[in-house]
Amino acid sequence: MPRVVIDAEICKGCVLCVEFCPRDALEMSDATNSRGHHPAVLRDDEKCTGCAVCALVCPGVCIEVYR
Amino acid sequence: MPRVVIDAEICKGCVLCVEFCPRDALEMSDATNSRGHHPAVLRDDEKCTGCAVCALVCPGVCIEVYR
Amino acid sequence: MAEEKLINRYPDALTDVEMRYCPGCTHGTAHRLVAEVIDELGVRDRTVTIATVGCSVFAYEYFDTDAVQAAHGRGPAVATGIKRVHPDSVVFTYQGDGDLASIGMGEIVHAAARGENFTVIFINNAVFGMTQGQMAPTTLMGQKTTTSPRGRTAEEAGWPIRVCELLDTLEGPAFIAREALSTPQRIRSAKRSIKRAFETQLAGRGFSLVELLSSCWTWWDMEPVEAIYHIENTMTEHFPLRIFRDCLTGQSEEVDSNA
Amino acid sequence: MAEEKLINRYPDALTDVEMRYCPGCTHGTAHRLVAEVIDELGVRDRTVTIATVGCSVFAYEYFDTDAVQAAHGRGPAVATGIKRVHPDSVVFTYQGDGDLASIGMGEIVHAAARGENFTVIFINNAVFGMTQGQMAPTTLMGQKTTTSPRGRTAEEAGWPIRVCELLDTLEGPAFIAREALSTPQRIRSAKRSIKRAFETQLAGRGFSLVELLSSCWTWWDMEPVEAIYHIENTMTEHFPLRIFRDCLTGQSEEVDSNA
Amino acid sequence: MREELFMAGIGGQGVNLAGQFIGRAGMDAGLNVSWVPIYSPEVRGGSSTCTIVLTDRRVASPTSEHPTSMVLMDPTAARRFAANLTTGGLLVINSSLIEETPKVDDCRLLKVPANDIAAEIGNDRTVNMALIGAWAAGTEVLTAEDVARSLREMLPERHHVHMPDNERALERGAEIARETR
Amino acid sequence: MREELFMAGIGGQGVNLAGQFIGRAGMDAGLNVSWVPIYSPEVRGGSSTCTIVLTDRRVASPTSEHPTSMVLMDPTAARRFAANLTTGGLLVINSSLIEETPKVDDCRLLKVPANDIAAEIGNDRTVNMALIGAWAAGTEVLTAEDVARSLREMLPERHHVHMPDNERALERGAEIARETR
Amino acid sequence: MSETADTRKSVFISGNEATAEGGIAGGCRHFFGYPITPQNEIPEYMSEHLPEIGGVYLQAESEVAAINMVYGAAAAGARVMTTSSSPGIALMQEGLSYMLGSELPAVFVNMVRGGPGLGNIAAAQSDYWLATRGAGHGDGRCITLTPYSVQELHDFTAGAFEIADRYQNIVMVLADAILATMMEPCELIPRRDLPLPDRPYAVGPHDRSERERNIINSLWIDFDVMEAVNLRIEERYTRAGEEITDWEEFGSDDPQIMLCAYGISARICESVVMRADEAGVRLRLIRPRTVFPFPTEPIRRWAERVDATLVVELSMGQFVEDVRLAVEGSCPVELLARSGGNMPTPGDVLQKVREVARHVGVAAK
Amino acid sequence: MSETADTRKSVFISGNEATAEGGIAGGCRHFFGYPITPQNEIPEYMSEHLPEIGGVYLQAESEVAAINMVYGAAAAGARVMTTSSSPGIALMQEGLSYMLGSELPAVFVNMVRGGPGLGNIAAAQSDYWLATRGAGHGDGRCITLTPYSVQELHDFTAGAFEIADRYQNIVMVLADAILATMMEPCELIPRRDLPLPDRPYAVGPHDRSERERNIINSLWIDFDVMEAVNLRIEERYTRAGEEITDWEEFGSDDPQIMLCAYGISARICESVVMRADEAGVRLRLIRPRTVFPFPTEPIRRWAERVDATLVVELSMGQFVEDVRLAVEGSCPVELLARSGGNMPTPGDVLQKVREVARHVGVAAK
Ligand SMILES: Cc1ncc(C[n+]2csc(CCOP(=O)(O)OP(=O)(O)O)c2C)c(N)n1
Ligand SMILES: Cc1ncc(C[n+]2csc(CCOP(=O)(O)OP(=O)(O)O)c2C)c(N)n1
Ligand code: SF4
Ligand code: SF4
Ligand code: SF4
Ligand code: SF4
Ligand code: SF4
Ligand code: SF4
Ligand SMILES: [Mg+2]
Ligand SMILES: [Mg+2]
Repeated sequence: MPRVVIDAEICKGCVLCVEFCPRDALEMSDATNSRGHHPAVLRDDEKCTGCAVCALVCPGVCIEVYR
Repeated sequence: MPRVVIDAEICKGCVLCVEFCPRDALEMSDATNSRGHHPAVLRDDEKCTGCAVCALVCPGVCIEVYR
Repeated sequence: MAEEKLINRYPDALTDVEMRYCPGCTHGTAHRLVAEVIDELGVRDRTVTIATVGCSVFAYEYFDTDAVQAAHGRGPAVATGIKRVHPDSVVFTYQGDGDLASIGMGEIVHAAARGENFTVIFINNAVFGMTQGQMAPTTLMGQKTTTSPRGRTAEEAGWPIRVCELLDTLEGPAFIAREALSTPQRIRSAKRSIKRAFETQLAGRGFSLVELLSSCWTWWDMEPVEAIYHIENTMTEHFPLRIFRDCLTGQSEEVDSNA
Repeated sequence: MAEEKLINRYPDALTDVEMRYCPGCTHGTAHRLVAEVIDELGVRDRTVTIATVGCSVFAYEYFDTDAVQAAHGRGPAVATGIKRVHPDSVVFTYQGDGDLASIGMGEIVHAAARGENFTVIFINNAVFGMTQGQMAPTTLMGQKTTTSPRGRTAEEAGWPIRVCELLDTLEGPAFIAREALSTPQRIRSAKRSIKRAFETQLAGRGFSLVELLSSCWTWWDMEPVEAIYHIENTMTEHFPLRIFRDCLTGQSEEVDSNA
Repeated sequence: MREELFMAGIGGQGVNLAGQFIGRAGMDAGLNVSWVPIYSPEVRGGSSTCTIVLTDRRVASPTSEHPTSMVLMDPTAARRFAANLTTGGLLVINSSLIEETPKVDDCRLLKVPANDIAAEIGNDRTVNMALIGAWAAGTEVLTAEDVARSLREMLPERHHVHMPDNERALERGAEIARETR
Repeated sequence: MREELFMAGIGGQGVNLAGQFIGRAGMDAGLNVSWVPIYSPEVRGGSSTCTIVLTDRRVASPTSEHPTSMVLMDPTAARRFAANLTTGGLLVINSSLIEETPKVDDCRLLKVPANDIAAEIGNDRTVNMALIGAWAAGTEVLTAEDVARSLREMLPERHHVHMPDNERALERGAEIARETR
Repeated sequence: MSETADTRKSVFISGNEATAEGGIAGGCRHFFGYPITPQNEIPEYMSEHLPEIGGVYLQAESEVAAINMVYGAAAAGARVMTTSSSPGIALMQEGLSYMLGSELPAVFVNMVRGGPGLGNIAAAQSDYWLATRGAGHGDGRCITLTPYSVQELHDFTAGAFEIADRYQNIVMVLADAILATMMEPCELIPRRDLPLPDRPYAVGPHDRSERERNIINSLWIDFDVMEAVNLRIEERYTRAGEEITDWEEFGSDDPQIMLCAYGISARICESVVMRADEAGVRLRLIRPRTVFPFPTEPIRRWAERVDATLVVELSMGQFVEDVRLAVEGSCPVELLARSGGNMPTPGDVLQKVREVARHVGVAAK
Repeated sequence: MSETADTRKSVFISGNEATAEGGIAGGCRHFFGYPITPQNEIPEYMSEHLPEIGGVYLQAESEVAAINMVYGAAAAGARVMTTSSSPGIALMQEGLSYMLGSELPAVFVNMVRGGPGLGNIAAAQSDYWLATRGAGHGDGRCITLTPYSVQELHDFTAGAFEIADRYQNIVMVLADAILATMMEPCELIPRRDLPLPDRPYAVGPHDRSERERNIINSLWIDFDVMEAVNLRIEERYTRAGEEITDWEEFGSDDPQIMLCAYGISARICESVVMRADEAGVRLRLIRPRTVFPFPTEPIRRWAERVDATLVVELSMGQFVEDVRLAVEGSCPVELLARSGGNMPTPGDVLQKVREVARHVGVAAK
């Protein structure tokens, strides 16, 4: 099953991946990483198609997409 | 009668006026001025129409045209 | 079911140094695209990055290539020096709008006119990011910046410069395109142009430049996502997206963002 | 028969200092045209001439106006400084192709982009005259100069820059024209454009520039008359004569040299 | 009298602003004062530190080798800077974020759960106020009221709605200092 | 031995080139030499001067306050410079153009009708040669042949057709010097 | 360079803002500049405030353009200034030389940062030569003021315009990244409409029918004319030396060691003098407030009475040369040099004082 | 800096051409420059000859571009040079600072002309500070060679490349308009294919698979790293002082007055020494052939033995400061300064010698 791995330590919580995920599969976590950012997380495994749009728009280069 | 007055001391002998006079009324003098240039002179009073083309093309600003 | 496969490898041409950009700043996106292109063309080991002065000043830490840090605006002159010594190196400058279009206008125009065989990645975010958000030569009319606190007016500061259009009047450039780092489609298109630009260089055809409309939400005083829509909806109006020149195809065309 | 009348008065706006140009150098013609325009517009007493660096460096001695001698290439910046202090002054820069298009590229583009309200007289003679005939950014392909002894090649030095076309991509300029100081007709046309440029400034409409294709027979290694035909027959091929923009008429048109 | 206060935290925690309030308050109290920031190259994020000198003589050097007091707002700051405190100095730490109390011999330690206080007050931006409230009461160079007054002077009118929150935070910090004494 | 030769004329008269020939000839004759031009700002026209030092010691200063010899090619040069000649020095003037002989006390004067000589030879460009021929014979620092040899070395092959004319002019100048002595 | 305190308003303000407001108080109504850290607040302040009072703020496309706009505005008779930091000032060198050659007044501020090259944005004093020996090619020099506090940044900048006018020369205010960004109380000189002094040389204004035309120029083909310009400028520098040389002294009246330092280093040295007892050495600090003209005399005078001189500067040894030129061998001169953003602490300086004392046989604790 | 004479060809050549050919002999294969009088023959010569031998001549759009092309080429490991005159060198100041900060070698030639501003195109020595104290912002300095003849222009330029390599620093050849345009006999160093020294730091060449990536940079956020760069550079200067300081002495072995001059002024002073009898004063000329590093020791040594020192320079007093720093009060130092293209004649200097003699009580005719 397609899935994405987001490096929560490096993610700066910019929300771009969440905004552009065509399946609305991502959301921002309430947790803070050590730099004080709320990282993005996969909200719904089921929805993700592994289209990698999230990785495409991520300026932090912190998303890996597996398919 | 139209005529042109060329300041022989300032004329640098570039020949432009001679070249562009539509009536072929000018020529270069054999004499040299104090800077060593051969100035232009009116060769043929009769021909000059006072059109001032010579003055128009003269880079030395040394031609006066009377009409 | 097939093996699970990582479909977006972290580019070889990027080091693992974490980029210092603001969250959501599209400088990061631009870096990734350039690195991917370098990987795809297999030229990392002969690439020289020219880092310039702006938020991307540390580009020499991020790109895993040889690199030179150039004085503000002088990247194209430095690139010229390098290329004239090593014509086989793959050289690109990475310049902001302050760097390229303000202080560096002379150098970019002349490198383009000479048809120097290197590639320029031009990040147009309509503002001086690094120095805290002053007006740039590409700042839009009415835009508020820290040095146009009442919004840019023609009377005080004139009109924004369109760099691609300006360079397109020269005979030297072989590839010129303007792309936007806004939507996923635009980003894909941007990568195609970046690749094209590097290919132009590899083919020895001369000067290539890709302008990337980029975000600086920090100084635009917006949220990161809002800034992306600002690029897409507002910036592109003044800065139309277009492949102005492509010596390899001989074409000039509107950017097709759905391809 | 009517009284005999002097029909071409020596311009008030020229001093009686003899110009130091080579015989037949069209710098002299350009000076006279500008001076005549200043006379006709009656603005001599509020005109400031910006002499730049090139054969015309002594322009401050020739024009009977206030004058500032500017560093090489920086005339437009100096003019900007003056105009921002005295908006009612009539300011013009007089710049060669080395001055304006080589070292001064940044300043001219930005002054134009800002739409600074002054006039530029741009003498394009395709060579650095004053410094003994080196290649200029406007030197034609194949042209021999003292620094392109085998003729200009694209490989070594790229292609000549067309300044008017380049500036015409900006929103700031209000008047842009290219004329030639070759035949009597062309010279008349040049004067019309110079006058238009000053009128544009007087109307407060912003940046105006007249490029004048000019001769430098000394470094072209020709006779003065031959050089005039070189302008007419060869230079105009690469540098088409045109009124690129005229904010007062809203027109862009081919130069009509017979009008 | 010469108080050298060093403050450190991460960008966005309001370290510099808090320092400026103290500087201004010092000035209004008739002291000679200076405030010196040290920025990190990152536009956003990164560490943020400043030094405030308050004295009745010349300020002279505006930087400090061994500050007489410190306000440290996050674990990194605590780790990096605490040891520089002068012997017998006052160390104010944000115990909400700094779990491991830095070991500094011979100092007066004030642990202020500043984030908790701010949360209690319901205003995230009062974290720094709780800390400097404690600092003020701890050093007695200025009072919490002095700082509040400078806040009122320096903040633009539109931020005055936050004054009650700020004052509460200052006061809570000051209380902790008094209790600890 | 130290000869300081000053030459002056108007642009285009070949002053500088003639000076260079002398410098080169001096070098070939085993002397220490220098040649220093002074340009005027005009590209064409304007005055043109140079100083040549020929010596068997160090050249040291390559300029000259009171030249030991002078070659002056036009009336302006004669008017402006002649008085600088050192006492007892050699003054060579182009008498074809300089009508009014400059009054210089205690000097050896050589009047060379250089333009006339050149006209005679039928080669306008030999004017300077006639003058330096006279200078050479007048000073005896070099011979006219030395100068002719340096000419041959320095001129591009394609100009060698003019060598006979040049040599005739040099010789005519030298003759005048010998006659005058 | 000072105003009576009672006409002033005291504020807690950064060095950059104090400088900008100082410019306005000094009559500056035209500002041309290009952003560079650590002085960005100055152009920002000017862009906010100058239009309010009928002035002009214009962001130049580069420092090269900025200096030439300043040149134009000065030629036109304006009170004009620009501000920058090290690399930007380096780019202005040709233009500065033109202004000096054309004998035009203007005020420049250099908030020095670490160098060479892009360096960093920390405090440094390594543009001392650039300020005092620089100004591009030729013999012209910048009159150079060295404030050491926010108050002095404000006062010196305001006062610089009058000095520039008096000597028809550039005045350079030389400070550093710490002074630029630090905040201190500052009594502001009230803004006023300063009438422009008569500038008969200026192009543009006045009625041409009542005067000869004006030419601003630095091209002098005639050697004697060019030399006369240089002599005239030199003569002004001599006069400035007599009239505006400025320094402050602090410490023992019977010192064993003289400290010399300017700007931010002088503040560190003040702390050292206040702690002189710790080293058991009597210290006196001579702190130039102008470094061109340089306070040669007081330094020389004290040099003849002390056992040694210690120079403290944030560069590898620039300012120390002027001190040596003043001391001329009257006593040993030693140097404590730090760079790259590093600064000696008062403790470091005290340590060095002990060392110097040892070298010259002065007893120290 | 010298070759055995027998391998050389003697020609009668101008200073500009000798400089250009010196560059080629020194291994220069890349030249970037922008025309400016009085050194136009250098780029012209290079445009003619470099392509013949596989080199690159490129006319930059400005001096600012030229220095940055030089920077790029040096970063890429080339032997590279540029030449200019005063205003052009002023424009290169930021770039010079970058090169010094990045520790890259290159050779610069400044054929100094009259200043400030556009000045004129006559000989001057008023860029002494620009060369020795300049190089823009920060502490970096140019190693500065001062030839005084066409032969030395040739030899020093050729030798400059090796010096630049040895100290990874810019070498500036400082001459003037007269040396540039005058002709003298010159023994040319034969052109050879000089192998480039290994440049492990260079970008572009070498196989990346066999090395770490190379970064050329002058940005150092960390204070200690930046300070370490400055200390490293300073250490090289100290080493250069020991290894390459160069000067020539001429005249009496028991002098009463020491003359100090460099370049064209030193030639005038040579004439003066040759005519010393006229003044009845024993003279010795110390002529630095490097001014950074400066021959402090010999000057100091003689200063302790003479009654006075006379400095002759074509500027208002720049070089004299280095002499004073060397002399450190051991004897009075006087200055004969001319400018704007004017030069003192040997007679003028002799007159001044008499004056100085009178000031210090030395009998003179
Ligand atoms: C000569 C010089 N002038 C000014 C600066 C200051 N400076 C650094 S970055 C910058 C502008 C950066 O803007 P831009 O190129 O648009 O890059 P961005 O940060 O927006 O990506 C300026 C003016 C400098 N470093 N050097
Ligand atoms: C900073 C600087 N660089 C170079 C020069 C030398 N220089 C004087 S004029 C000139 C070029 C002139 O060419 P152009 O502008 O085309 O004028 P023209 O003489 O052809 O009319 C140059 C390079 C200078 N004076 N200043
Ligand atoms: S891979 Fe596609 S669907 Fe999955 S999270 Fe990313 S953007 Fe959404
Ligand atoms: S786009 Fe990247 S950096 Fe931004 S929130 Fe998503 S994962 Fe984080
Ligand atoms: S006025 Fe006309 S016709 Fe007469 S000479 Fe001049 S050009 Fe010829
Ligand atoms: S055009 Fe003028 S300068 Fe030329 S020859 Fe005729 S009159 Fe003389
Ligand atoms: S300031 Fe702007 S350009 Fe710079 S990193 Fe932040 S968002 Fe990006
Ligand atoms: S050199 Fe050329 S441009 Fe200059 S005056 Fe002579 S002809 Fe005219
Ligand atoms: Mg930008
Ligand atoms: Mg030209």
